[in-house]
Amino acid sequence: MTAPLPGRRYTEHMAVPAVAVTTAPLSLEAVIDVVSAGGSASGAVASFSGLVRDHNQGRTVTFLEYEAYVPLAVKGMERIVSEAGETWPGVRLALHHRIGRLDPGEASIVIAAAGAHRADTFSACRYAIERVKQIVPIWKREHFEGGDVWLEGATADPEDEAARAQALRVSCA
Amino acid sequence: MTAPLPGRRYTEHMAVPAVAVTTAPLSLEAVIDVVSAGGSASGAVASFSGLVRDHNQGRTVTFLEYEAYVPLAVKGMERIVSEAGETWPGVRLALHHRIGRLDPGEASIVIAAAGAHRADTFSACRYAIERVKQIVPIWKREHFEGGDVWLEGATADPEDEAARAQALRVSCA
Amino acid sequence: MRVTVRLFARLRDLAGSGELVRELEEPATVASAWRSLVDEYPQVAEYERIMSVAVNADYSRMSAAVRDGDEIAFLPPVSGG
Amino acid sequence: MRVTVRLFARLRDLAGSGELVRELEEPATVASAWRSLVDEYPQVAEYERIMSVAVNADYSRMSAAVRDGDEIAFLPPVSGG
Repeated sequence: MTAPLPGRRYTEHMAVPAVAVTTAPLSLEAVIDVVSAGGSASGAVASFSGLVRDHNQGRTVTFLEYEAYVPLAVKGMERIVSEAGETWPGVRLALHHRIGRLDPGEASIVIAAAGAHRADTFSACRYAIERVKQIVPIWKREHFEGGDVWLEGATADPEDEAARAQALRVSCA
Repeated sequence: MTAPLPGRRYTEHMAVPAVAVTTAPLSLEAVIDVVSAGGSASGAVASFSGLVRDHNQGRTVTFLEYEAYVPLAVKGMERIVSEAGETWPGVRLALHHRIGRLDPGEASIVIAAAGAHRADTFSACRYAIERVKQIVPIWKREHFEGGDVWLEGATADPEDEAARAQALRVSCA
Repeated sequence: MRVTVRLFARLRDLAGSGELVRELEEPATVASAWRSLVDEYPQVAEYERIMSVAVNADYSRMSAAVRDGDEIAFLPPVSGG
Repeated sequence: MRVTVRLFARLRDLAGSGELVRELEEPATVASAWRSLVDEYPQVAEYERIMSVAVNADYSRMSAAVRDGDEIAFLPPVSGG
């Protein structure tokens, strides 16, 4: 991944990639454009934005700090695109994850899935966010009033078929 | 619903409503803004665009013509917002449907659902498009190479609980 | 009594108009308006079992009473989205 | 042989650095690098059962052999999205 230039959106100076890990503000429109490119064969685009909440577990969140093992995070996201393509043939998927400091209300992730039929695009979009939380080496530290804490979720293992089955299940696949 | 001024997007001259039936081009960003208004309590926004496909059932589609019984269509969409609010408390939903002539690639409907947690927002967004297809008095005439045909789907009956249960089921609720 | 009848999509095409005024004998129901329509445009009859009806922009039933000035809509199966 | 060890998130905080160079005796595995790390920073030991490991930016295992110049990453449970 090319590092973005300071102070510019990454969409201004590069062809938008299907997957990206970037410190720049995210654009849902950018990932929608990626999956919509190539004509009018798609009848449906499902999309998702994950936003920083101002409260979590009763704490007032001041900001989040995201960190990634970037080369492996990009590979993990590419793997998710590939898994989705195998599970829902013809569906195109794009996802961008932001890292660095994020204030409440800012998007930490944007995802878009386009295809001929809506069911597959909803499933692929939901699958992508579930898999990001399972296998992509990105971490967030929550800064709240009175302290900060690293949040820890799933032990990342792309080969864990039980985790993948769980992601498929909640995706209504 | 206020009719849009010719040649201007409806978002330029009016407060954006949660539901709308309009001849103006749709903006996914507009419905996302509607559901995102009011702070940073939301952690998730699921969104959906329905697009005109250039092929359908083996035919080459030249354009679609959408027609609505506007006052009842708006009421139907308001009902969907209300149903979603009862089913997923705290989730905010907005949806805009376009009518008139639409070319392949253009959006016929845009939907956004925001809430604290992603599962509810995906479900509410999917539920909304299913319910539009069940109870909102809007019709499309497909113009294809060699002819045209009015498409007919569901007999609209908002009180049909079997239809509502079906919409909930495919929404992974 | 006089009512306005609204027709949409293929039903409108079959009748050749999206808005008609019908004179009905009192007491009248939605069904009275429909029968009057079928008398004039027999080709619309096929919609009787699959259409929805509305009175003054609210979903209603064939058996519902209608009053002078009401707007009655006959709605083919919908295909929005 | 010399390897680079990458640490992230709380694991990085516990060790006080996100990138360390370790000298290992041949033949070495990912586990050799981890043991060397625990010897110096005992507080990281709690991650042994819950972390993932990577070699040269690909997921790997504790038993995997490593070679001179490899980059070994120890990854706490992830929390992206």
